[in-house]
Amino acid sequence: MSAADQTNAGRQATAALGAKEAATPAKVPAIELKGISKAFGTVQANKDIAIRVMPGAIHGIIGENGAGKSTLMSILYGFYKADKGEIWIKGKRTQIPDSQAAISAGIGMVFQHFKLVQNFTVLENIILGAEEGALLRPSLAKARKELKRLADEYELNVDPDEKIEELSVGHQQRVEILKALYRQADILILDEPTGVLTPDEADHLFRILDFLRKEGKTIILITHKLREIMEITDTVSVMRRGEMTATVKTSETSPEQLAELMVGRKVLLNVTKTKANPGDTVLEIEDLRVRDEDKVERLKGINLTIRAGEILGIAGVAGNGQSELLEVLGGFANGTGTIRVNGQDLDLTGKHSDGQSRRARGIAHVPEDRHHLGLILDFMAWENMIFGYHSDPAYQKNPLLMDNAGIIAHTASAMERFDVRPPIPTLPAKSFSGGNQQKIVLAREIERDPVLLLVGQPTRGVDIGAIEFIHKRIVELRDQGAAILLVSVELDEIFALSDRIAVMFDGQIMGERLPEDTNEKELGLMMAGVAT
Amino acid sequence: MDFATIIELLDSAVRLGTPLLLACLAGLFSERAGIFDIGLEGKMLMAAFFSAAVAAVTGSAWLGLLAGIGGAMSLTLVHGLASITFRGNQLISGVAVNFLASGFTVLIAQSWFQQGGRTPQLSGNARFEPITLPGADAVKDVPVIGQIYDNLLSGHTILVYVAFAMVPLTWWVLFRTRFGLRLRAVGENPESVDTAGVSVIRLRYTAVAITGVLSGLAGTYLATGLAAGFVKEMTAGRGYIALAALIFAKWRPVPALGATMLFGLLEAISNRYPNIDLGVVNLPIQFMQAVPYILTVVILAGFIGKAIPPRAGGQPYVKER
Amino acid sequence: EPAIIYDLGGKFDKSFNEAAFHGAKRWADETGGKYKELEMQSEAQREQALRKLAESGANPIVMTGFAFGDTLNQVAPDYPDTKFAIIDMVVDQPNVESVVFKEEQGSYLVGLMAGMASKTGTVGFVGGMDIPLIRKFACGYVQGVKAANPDAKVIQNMTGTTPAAWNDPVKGGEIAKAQISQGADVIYAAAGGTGIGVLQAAADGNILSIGVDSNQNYLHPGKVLTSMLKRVDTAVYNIFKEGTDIKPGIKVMGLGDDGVGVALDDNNKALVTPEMLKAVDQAKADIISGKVQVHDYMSDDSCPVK
Amino acid sequence: MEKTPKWIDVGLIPLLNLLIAFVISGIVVLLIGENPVQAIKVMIDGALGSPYGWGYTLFYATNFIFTGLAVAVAYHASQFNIGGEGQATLGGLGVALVCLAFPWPHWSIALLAAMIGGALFGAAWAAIPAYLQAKRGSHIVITTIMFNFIGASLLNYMLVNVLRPRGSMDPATARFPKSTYLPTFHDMPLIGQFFGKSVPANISFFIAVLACFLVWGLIWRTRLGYAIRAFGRSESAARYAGISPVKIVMAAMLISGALAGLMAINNVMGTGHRLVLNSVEGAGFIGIAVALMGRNHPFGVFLAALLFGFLYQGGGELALETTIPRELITVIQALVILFTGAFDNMLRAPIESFFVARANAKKEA
Ligand SMILES: Nc1ncnc2c1ncn2[C@@H]1O[C@H](COP(=O)(O)OP(=O)(O)OP(=O)(O)O)[C@@H](O)[C@H]1O
Ligand SMILES: Nc1ncnc2c1ncn2[C@@H]1O[C@H](COP(=O)(O)OP(=O)(O)OP(=O)(O)O)[C@@H](O)[C@H]1O
Ligand SMILES: [Mg+2]
Ligand SMILES: [Mg+2]
Repeated sequence: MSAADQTNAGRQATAALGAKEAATPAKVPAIELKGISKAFGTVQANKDIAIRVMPGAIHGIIGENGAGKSTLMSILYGFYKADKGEIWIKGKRTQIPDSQAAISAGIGMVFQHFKLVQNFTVLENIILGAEEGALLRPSLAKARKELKRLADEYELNVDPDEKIEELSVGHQQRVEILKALYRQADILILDEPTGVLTPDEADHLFRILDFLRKEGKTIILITHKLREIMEITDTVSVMRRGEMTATVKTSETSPEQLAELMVGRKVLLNVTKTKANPGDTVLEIEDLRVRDEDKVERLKGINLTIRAGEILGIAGVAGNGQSELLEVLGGFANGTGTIRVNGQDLDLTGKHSDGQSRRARGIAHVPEDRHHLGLILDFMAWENMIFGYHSDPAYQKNPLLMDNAGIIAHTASAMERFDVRPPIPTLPAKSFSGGNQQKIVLAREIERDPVLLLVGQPTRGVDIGAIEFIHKRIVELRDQGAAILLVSVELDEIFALSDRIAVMFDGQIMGERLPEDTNEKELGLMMAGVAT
Repeated sequence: MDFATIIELLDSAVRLGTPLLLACLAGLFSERAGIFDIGLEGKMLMAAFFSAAVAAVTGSAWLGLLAGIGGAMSLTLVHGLASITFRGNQLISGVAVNFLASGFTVLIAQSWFQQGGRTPQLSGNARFEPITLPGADAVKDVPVIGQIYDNLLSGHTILVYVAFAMVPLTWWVLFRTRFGLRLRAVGENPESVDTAGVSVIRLRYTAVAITGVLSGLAGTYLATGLAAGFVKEMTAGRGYIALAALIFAKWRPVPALGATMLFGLLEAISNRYPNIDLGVVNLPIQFMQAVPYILTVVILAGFIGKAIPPRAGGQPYVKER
Repeated sequence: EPAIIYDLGGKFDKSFNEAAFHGAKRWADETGGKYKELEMQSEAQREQALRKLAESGANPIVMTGFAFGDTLNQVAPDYPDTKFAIIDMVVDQPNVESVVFKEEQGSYLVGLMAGMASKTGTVGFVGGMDIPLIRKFACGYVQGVKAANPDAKVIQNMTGTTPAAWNDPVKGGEIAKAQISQGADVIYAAAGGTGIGVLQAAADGNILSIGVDSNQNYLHPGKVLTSMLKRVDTAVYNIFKEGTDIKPGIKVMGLGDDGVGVALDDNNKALVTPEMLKAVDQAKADIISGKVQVHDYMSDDSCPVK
Repeated sequence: MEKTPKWIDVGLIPLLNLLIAFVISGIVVLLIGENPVQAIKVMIDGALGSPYGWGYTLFYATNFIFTGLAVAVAYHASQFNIGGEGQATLGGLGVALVCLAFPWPHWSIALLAAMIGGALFGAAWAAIPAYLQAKRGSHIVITTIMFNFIGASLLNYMLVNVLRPRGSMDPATARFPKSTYLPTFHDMPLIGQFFGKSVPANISFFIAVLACFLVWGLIWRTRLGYAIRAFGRSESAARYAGISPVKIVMAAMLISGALAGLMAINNVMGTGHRLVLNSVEGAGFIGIAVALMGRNHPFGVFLAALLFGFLYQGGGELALETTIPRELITVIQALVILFTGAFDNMLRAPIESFFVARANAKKEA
């Protein structure tokens, strides 16, 4: 009896169970976790977590970045090993030392970062680890048939012979779901599945989830988006800093309550700012186009202007060209078209299209990803404080040597001003928490009085106190007359900060709105590419 | 150049290309599984020594073969421990393996045989003798075909035929079996294998074990087939040429055959014609010797089709930072 | 305490260096004396090795191989109280004895035998590193072959251009195989350790081979026609025996003083016909008497025959 | 985040790894039927027991400082330069060409010119792999390996066909003019009286020490060093900052190649006084071990180079005084690379988790 057969039997058993139990109120939880703890080095990712998930339900898990959601699910799926705790599946204490055990127990997982082999076909990815025998041919034939059935049943169409690298992100996700279904999973975990999807694709996904729920499958859905939680889940658990703060019925809660549970206090998303007082045009972008390494066009003719003393917010689902826009402006991607700053053209290719030249033109950049772009985690705070500006004459002792002592002193005072804790310039960047790391980047970029500030996801993974602080500094800079381009996937943040909002979809600007004249619904449609 | 000379050159190319082919396929299994292996040279050398030593003592080439595989395997274990279990730097481990073999073989050879790091000469059953294919004598005088059959195809040691058989076998295992699918997957994205419920560690150890067997065959052929005994540093860079061939073949088995035979032919030509006068230029022997390396650099530079290694190659599989 | 340094081929190359080792060993066995010995690992170590021995008080110090020439020329003046001897090279220093051999004479004799033993009329020569010294072997050999059979063809190959050419049996074997396929049925290997591969390939290919420096007939009994003896062993033995009394200057060893010769023993008894023996003895006498002049390649860097 | 104390990272762990390497080497010596205690005694005596021994130990150490620095500089830019061997080989060619080109009036002038020659040739040999890595993404480890072999062939050709004096049988250049001979320790004031005439350690040693200081300054005190380190730690962040990957890879590799090439002033110009085949004798590879041991810090490189200088000289004595072949040092060298490099996590992981556990416990308390 193969592993697949076993789970098949298991599936039928639980399906029957689920059907019977639907009538009786005293159900055995599909999943019960008790006292799960997990540390990565000194980071306590999960602390004594308990959770129960009922069969045939969609159970949501929310929490800020780094709250420990993915870690918890990876433990359930046998990808990580818990330091402590018990896992009970369908009322039975179950050891899950590896993913094989999880699969046997009927668990399937779609990871936040897909686990697909890029240069394999869909079919090969599906059968990997679930082959029928030592030879591939029968497995492939069987999988092809099964795939067709699943595709028809769940509207999950993908070409079985296409290579993964040729597929869109949405289709790759379908492959991941198919993988789980092919393995007869009756407990399906989805880790932030909609982060990479357009609202349309997300709707499709939810239809499928609904369908699976009706079939009696259990679904765990991790998301940041309260709207989705309210829309589809039956119950919801909230995590904060590695702990499970609450589990509630969705029908008995509200987004406000969830938000409060998530961050630990009342959320204040309104920034107090005066009306903008725009001056001369600072940034003009005309017909900007960018191709990536695979020659795919990622920006398809962008036109934008920003004036001094104005914040332009770019809304959009991640992956629609916002990153490329920041990269071209920041000088680390090549493009074609025209970009003018204060009337002067920027080079879009060649050796004057780098970060150094941009900084020389008064363009500062708080990048989207502070770990990979904005900071060198192994460098000390003072070394990070001059990152990108290290050739500035102010930091040189003489033509040969840098003025390290001077830089350390400068860093210490900047850390005070930006309330970086602890204010120790010789600590490596990786020893600071996310919010404090972001403040270091911000201090470096803002204190240079830029003509144009590029900001990407300024408060991603940052706690609420720091968010307020960061927002305040951005508005202050605007009031001093800088032009600011803000990219954020958080619509709340876009509404709170922007003086004008542009929506990006598929490498194009779908349209511009004033925040006071629009609402989330309209922007959502534009972000999906269905409205302009 | 007459036909007989061409046959003779090709024959020599087969002999000289065989250790490269075996080592190249050895490297293929390891690197396809995501473990870079610049230690092929060392594994071959170790196998060459142990096969020759045991064959010399026991008088049996087959026992020598076992010992050769064992010798290569011991270094494979070191490399596997370093790159799989301890998640160390695979390149550094490869360098260490090469030095280890280079020193260890001489040290042990001197201690066992007191012949300045050689083994005694092998003769008789202690060597793999050439095999005459059936009917080779009969067709010997048939023009062209007969000559090819008798001179080129027949008359090699068993290990040569094994090496050639390994090419389709490797292809089949890699692309037609479950093991091959998983092996390729673990070299591209180990997480995909792990989350599919398959042990990354076991797969990778299996892959490097196959590398051990094949590089063991390579070294054994060198010492007991091509030569008749071990002398120090007798691999003379062949492990690196095999590595070059692997890149040249873009990690695929059938092109690996082509690449290694090409490099074998280059060696055969430079043995026979130290200086090649092309009229315009006179290619010195040193140039001929450098050609495999130069070709590899050209391939690496991507001027003739780009060589893209397995995506997870060289990186230890680390789940938790 | 005398000392000896072997060249890169190593003490056990079954050939040149091994001959030197046998000389030293014979001296030790006979006198019960002790000596120091050193094997070179790389070109760059020569000077250290030499100085090391000189510093340690060894005297005399023998080195095998022309490659020591330049280094010795530098080092010898620094140790005026130490006596040095070098084989195969002339070093003009007041405390150095240089021993050279008339290899062309011995090679002539084995060439003569090869010419007579060959049935195909084609014989081969595999040299080690391509240097005048080895060409001297080749030239003597060709002269001998032609003396036996003026129509004979001699295929000549050198193994390489660096000292690695002395120690590459695989390559030696491949070259021999190529010569066999070209019709050679006797191959003379003057290539140090590389020659082992040549002799092996010849034995595998069922043809005859000729060894060099040491008596290599025993390597493949019945398959090695003979060996061109170059009495490095005698040279070393003599130097060790004379000790610090060795005479600086050049010492030439040829047929006349048994410095070179051909090896005859049980292993090749069946191969050497009485006619061959006669011809060899005759040629030997003629060379010693001066009736036959064997051309020395190194005298004018050219060979009159091909 | 708590971290393991620095002395553990750069002191204790490397020392423990070294200890393991030596213990295993001792076992190997036992296995071949020799006495390890005797062996280590011979090595210490031969390498450190006399000015003669020191003269050789420091001579070898000089080579290893240069190649160790070469590996370290490249490493800071996250480039694994395994081509030190080839670069040093070509450096030798550069030095030889300079020395032979001109009847230099004084060694000091010749030395300056030879340093330029060696550095230029070494850098040139690193330039192509560096360019291919930077521009075309060709894996630098493989290209530098290939360039080691190509370099060996090139030198072989030059020595056999071009530079060999007429009538000479050696594949070697002619003797350099006497005026290019560098002062050895014997020729120097103050220390000269301790060292014999035959000691090869020469003024290059002091240049190597100077190079340590310069590399330290370069890496931790200059803009270029800052950019190299930034690039080495995070390529993506370096691009964000406008640090050109091409420029950094080229700069780091050229400096690395130049350092490897500079080694030739010691082994070619300082002693030998002519260029022979394989004058590098594996020093390029030992540079890897030296940089690993020295944690890529010039001071660490200096100490590790001394250690390997000791091993080299001691190993040579071993071959002379005992029946243990010189290859023992190759084994020791391999084990050092293995344990300080590839097996580093073997000790580091448990030791670090011990400190993490302690830190967590402290936090709880
Ligand atoms: N493999 C790992 N090694 C070390 N630390 C990790 C690892 N994975 C997660 N962490 C840390 O554990 C904590 C929880 O991370 P986790 O990915 O579970 O958060 P999350 O709630 O899924 O966040 P997000 O919403 O950003 O996905 C974070 O501090 C993170 O840095
Ligand atoms: N992947 C990681 N590797 C190493 N250390 C990490 C990692 N992720 C987080 N840390 C460290 O763990 C600690 C907690 O990190 P985390 O990002 O969860 O902070 P936080 O409490 O959420 O703070 P903030 O709200 O400012 O983001 C910090 O010291 C951080 O530097
Ligand atoms: Mg997550
Ligand atoms: Mg955080």
